[in-house]
Amino acid sequence: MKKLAMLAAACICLMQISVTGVFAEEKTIQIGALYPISGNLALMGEESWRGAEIARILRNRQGGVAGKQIVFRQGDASTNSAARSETERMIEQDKVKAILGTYASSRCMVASEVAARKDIFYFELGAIANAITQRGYKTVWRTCPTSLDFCRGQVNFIINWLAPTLGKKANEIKVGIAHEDGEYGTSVANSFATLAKKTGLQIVSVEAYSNTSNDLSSVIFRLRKAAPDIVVAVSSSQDAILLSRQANELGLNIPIMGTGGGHSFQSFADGLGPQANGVLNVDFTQYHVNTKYTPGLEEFVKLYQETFKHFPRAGSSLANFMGANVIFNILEKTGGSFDPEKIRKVAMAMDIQPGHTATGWGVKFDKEGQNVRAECLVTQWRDGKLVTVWPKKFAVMEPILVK
Amino acid sequence: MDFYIQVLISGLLLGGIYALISIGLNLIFGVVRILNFAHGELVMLAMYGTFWLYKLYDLDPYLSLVVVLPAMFLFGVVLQRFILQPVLTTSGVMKMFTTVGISILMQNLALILWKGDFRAVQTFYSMSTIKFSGLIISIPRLVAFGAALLSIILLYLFLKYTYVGKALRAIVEDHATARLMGITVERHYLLAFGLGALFSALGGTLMMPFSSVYPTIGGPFTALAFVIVVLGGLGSMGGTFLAGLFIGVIEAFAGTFVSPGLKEAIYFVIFLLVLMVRPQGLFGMGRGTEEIGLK
Amino acid sequence: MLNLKGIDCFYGDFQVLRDLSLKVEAGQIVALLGPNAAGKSSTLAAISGALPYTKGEINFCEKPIKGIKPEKVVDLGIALVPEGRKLFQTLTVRENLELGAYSRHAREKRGKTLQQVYELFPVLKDRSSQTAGSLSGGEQQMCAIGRGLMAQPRLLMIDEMSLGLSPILAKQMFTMVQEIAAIGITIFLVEQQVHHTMRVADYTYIIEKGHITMSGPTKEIAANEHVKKTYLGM
Amino acid sequence: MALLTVKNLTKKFGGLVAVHDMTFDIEPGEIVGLIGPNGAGKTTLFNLISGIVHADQGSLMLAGKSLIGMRPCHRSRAGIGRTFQVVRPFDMNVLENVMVPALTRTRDTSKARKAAMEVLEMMGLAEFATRSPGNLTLAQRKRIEVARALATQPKLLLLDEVLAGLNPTEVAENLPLIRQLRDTGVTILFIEHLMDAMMAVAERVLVMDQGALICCGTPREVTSDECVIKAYLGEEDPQC
Amino acid sequence: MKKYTLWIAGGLGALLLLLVPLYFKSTFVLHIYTLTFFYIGLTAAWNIMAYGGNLSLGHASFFAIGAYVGALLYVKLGISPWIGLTGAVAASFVGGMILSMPLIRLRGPFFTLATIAFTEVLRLIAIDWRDLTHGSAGLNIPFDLGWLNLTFKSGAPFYYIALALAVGSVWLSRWVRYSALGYHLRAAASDDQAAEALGVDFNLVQITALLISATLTAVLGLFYAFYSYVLEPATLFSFELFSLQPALNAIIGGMGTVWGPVIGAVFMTPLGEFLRFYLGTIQQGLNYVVYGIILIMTVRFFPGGILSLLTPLGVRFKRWIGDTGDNQ
Repeated sequence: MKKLAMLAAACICLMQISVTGVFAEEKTIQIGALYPISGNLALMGEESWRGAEIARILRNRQGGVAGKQIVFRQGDASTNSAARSETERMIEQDKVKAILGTYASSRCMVASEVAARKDIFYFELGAIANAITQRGYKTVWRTCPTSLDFCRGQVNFIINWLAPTLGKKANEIKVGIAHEDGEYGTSVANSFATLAKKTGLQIVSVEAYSNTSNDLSSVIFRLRKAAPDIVVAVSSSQDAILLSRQANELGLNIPIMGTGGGHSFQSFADGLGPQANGVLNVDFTQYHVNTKYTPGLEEFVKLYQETFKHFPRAGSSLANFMGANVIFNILEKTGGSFDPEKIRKVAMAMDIQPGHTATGWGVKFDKEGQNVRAECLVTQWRDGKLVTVWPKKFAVMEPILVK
Repeated sequence: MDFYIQVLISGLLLGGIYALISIGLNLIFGVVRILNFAHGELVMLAMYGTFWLYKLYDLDPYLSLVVVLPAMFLFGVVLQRFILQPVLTTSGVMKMFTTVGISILMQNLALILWKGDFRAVQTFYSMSTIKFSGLIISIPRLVAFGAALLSIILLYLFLKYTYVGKALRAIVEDHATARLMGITVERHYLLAFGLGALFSALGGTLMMPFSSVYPTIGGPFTALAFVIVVLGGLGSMGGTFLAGLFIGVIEAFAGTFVSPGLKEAIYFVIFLLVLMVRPQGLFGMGRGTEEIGLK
Repeated sequence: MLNLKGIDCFYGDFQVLRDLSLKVEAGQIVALLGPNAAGKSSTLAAISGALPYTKGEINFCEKPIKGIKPEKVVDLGIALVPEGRKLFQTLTVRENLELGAYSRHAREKRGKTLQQVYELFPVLKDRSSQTAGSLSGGEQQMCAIGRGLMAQPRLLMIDEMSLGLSPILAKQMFTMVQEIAAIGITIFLVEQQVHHTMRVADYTYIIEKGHITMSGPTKEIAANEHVKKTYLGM
Repeated sequence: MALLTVKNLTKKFGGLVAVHDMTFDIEPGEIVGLIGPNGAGKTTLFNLISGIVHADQGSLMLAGKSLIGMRPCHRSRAGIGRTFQVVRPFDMNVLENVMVPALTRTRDTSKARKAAMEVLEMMGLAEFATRSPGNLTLAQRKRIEVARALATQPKLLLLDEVLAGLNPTEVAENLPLIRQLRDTGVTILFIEHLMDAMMAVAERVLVMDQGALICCGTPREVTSDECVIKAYLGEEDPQC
Repeated sequence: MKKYTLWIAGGLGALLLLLVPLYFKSTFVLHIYTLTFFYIGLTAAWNIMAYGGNLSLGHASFFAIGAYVGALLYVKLGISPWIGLTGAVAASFVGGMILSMPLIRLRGPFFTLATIAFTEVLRLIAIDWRDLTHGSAGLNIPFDLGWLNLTFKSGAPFYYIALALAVGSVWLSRWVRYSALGYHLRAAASDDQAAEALGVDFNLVQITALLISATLTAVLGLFYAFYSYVLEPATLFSFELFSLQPALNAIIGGMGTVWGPVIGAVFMTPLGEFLRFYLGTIQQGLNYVVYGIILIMTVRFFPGGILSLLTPLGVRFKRWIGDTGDNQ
């Protein structure tokens, strides 16, 4: 018993340490920025954060929001449990009234749940799981496309370009899916299957694999047996390279179409070299795109390079840049107020046609808070560059078929 | 039939690399009696070494062995001398937790230094293959397999015929008596740890032409190496090689004919079964294993 | 040659050696006899550096050897054939012998020494490529002694050589010991086996409860009734 | 009926026959000594009886019940208590050390504590109950070893060199204990090297050499036996 | 008189803990407390096996079993988690029985390896069995408020639940330690052969400890699932969070003692949050670097954990309050 007493005292002391937060200053607008910046999602989490950070820097240079400078309170959602703690901390200690993030869907699910239960705004700029905005929360908004949008982009491309190129009808096209068995891969693969059913594409094989696996030959063998016309790959990181390399090693001569993630990384092309040529990919808007439809992109890239000393590593930063700008615009219109009613009104009234943001996406929120004008573009690796090839208005090159 | 042979070949090639990585773990385990949880991180470090030499100095991965191997040997020696030597007299579990600490440390230092990016090298032979009668064999994988076989033979010869090798075997068996012979046991521990690191480095470097590296790549290798070392028998180099091939082939067949997502589960199940039924390993002798926890 | 003066030695708080003093003169076979747990092996451990002692000093060839590590004591020319032989079971006989010559001065001449050992124990030459674990008890003991000789010691200490050997084999082993002594190697035998030991030893110490209770040229000791009493309580 | 019946018991370790074809009986209430030179197989015999190693051949019966195939813990519960030659106290205080075996007889810790205290008092260790065994003398630790074995309430107590390493006064103090134990109804088989101690308490002595039983009888008979003398002094070609 | 001081101090401490939710309106503070209580429970449960000298690095498996069974029963069949508890206990019991098979033959590091492999197998199955677990996409606990559903708007109810679980686990762990089982476990840990010879059924006590530890962990897992609303294999089977962390807490606090795990969890949980907040945002990964260093240093410089450093203090404290140091 006496030890319990001692412990209680020690306990309280320790907690006070972790609790001493900094309180919000009145002259700034405090927003929580929650991304996984350590752990195994660190790479893309950080890349996503950079996009939002650039938006913040840019906006502050232009005078901030409603005359106030924007300050990010950063949180590290390295694990789901951490996502929860950090959300609680940002809300309680940093007194943020809105949070943006998160890149990874499972982190977002946890964090937005915490925020929603406290009526704190949660703006998702990069996670794509369909479920995020389908839980009936009034304060959860998403600016980026969903996994369904990803698959829509793919299916449209397959039906409208691939099928004619191969001289087949849409219902004759056979698709093989190889996806990492994490939450990202699984959710995209599920969406694809749903969409394929609607459009009559045949799915001949669905292969899930662990993204920490160091050998994917078995995936290749199974795909080889199924002999599809195109392989839709959902890879999170290095597995994208591994898949392409082993496809090549083991003679799988079928075009591969990635789904963001690993297929969008510059490292993908650097690692594969000429072999990367012709690999298709569907993702958020990338950098080699028709800039007429993406005003602000060049400015973003310039500032990114100034700040981080190299070219953006993936389109995620751009998507987060676009999303953060949308939020700033909303807050500008509410006059810096986080009043739920005001925000909701402003957001619902927002109506931006495609081609007027840095990603080319329009902005129009549906009742669930999802931006229905967010869309995914098809890109292709060409000489080490990820160029946009579909839809036509965004395209800077014609797609080619490389087996 | 060709298909099965192709799967078999791919499994064997994979198994060769697995064996190469595991042999280092087995050596460290046999001689120093430490279950090294930071083993995969040694592989990771060597892979980064190879990558940076390629990136900064345009050094071919195979040529970079000249730098990476001695460096990793030295790294292993330093690790043993300054971090593990002081806890050598504590229980096996405590030693194990020290290596867990090393593993956490190395992984996150790598993250700090080199970020989370996955990095790969691109060589002219990365994608080259040999084709005959419908079978395809990747050349860099074949090279890695050959190197694995060669280095295991060399290690065997080293242990069998050199004086130092014999001393190492004597220590594996009974370090107290080895000391009576005048064998400087601690110094041989350094050697064994250095060699263990060297073999994992060899595995890591030879993988670079067809694999990429990132800070958390080591974890699965550690798990894999433990499975292989236990299957092959502690202290048995030949057993480790066979077990490596065995796991490679199991992985290839299970992945192809059961499910790619479950292939790891299958070898972990085999591992558990072996631990239950024949903890001394499928192929090995398992000498002195009571000391560290086998009945 | 070897001189122990007033050694006190503890295992934890238990005193294993009490004020123990003994001398081994060069060229002799000296025996240390005593019942179980009298402190015989501890004496050897103290000499070979494996067991620290709190009091007293040990000199070898007039030089103190306190605090020298076991692996370095071998270099000085003191070899120990441990109780229970402790061969490296999975190594071959030849490898076992070679490892005996690990210390620097012995390593260079190990080819020659190996021939000498083979001459002494021809059976080891026949068995040279077998693993030590496959040898019979007597052969193992020969191998262990051979391994000790490989270190080119000036002093060879043998712990419980006759343990687990049949009387006939034990007798042969003691004869071997005499042959080894004849080459000029000083021998320090630690034994329970009174009869054979006394047959070969030049000088005998009796140890009881960590203390030397009697010493003298073997002939004198042999005649003493106390010896019988020590062993059989008669 | 004999308490312990050993028949043709044999155990080999690799090529070494540690115990060879041993046959003997122990009657209830006896104090039997077991002697033999180093490496004769005495401790292996104890390990065989207590189940730490399993016999290759032969039978072992405790009060008519076969022990073959039983694990050490079950043999202990059947009534075999033993001490180890090298004291092996658990990493806990003296009382707790003795409570461990007492708790195999009852699940109730307060009863076990009481039982353990009784044993400690009998062994003269009561005052050290809360001390750590590491801080006690060897003689005291040897007594803990005996106390622990006693706390299992054994029918047959196997004592492995409980007097070795003690100084003469300590030996003299511990000797009467053995008789005292027997008087509480425990049968005792003990290994001892101190001959005078053995002579003083043993009623019957078994002599082992090279794994075999070479002689059996009263202390006086045994010490005058030619074979025994030869086994000990190593004279040539014993004829037995 | 001195006994009174003791009771008053203890009572005051307990009261303080009970009043925390009233004093701190911040759910973040409550969250840290709640998390700490969960880890006290987990570490105490883990520690029950450590009494017997067996160190598991696979408790995430039992944690996840409890979480999944409870959540699946609730989400798929609408069974209240309070009833689901029995299911969680039963499932983890079966899991414990399976893991006990290698336990009988393995000791030390090899047993630890087996626990890791066991967890990996379960994790991969949970990922692959999409019909049941929804794979990596995970399950959501719907937001239906109510005690029966274990879903609350404020942080206070879970604070009290976690506090009760922590107290319960520590009480159970203390009870085990001073029961016949505890004595036998400690004996087996210190010398299995001697313990067997003294009638301790080594296998039985180790398996019993494993089962107690496993079921307790599963109960904690169930409540954690409802606390964190989202279940997915990557988190629940996480080696770092639920296998390594309890072991780390115990080692740093003082393994194999009743209070070591409590001290370890109380020290490490807020520290982890603190490090992530202050270091993780400065430089990604830096917090784990500090973690690694703490672990290496603990093993090297005070392998007995924090408790061993506090013991001299404790002795003085006992003398001061006149406690004679009996364990009962």
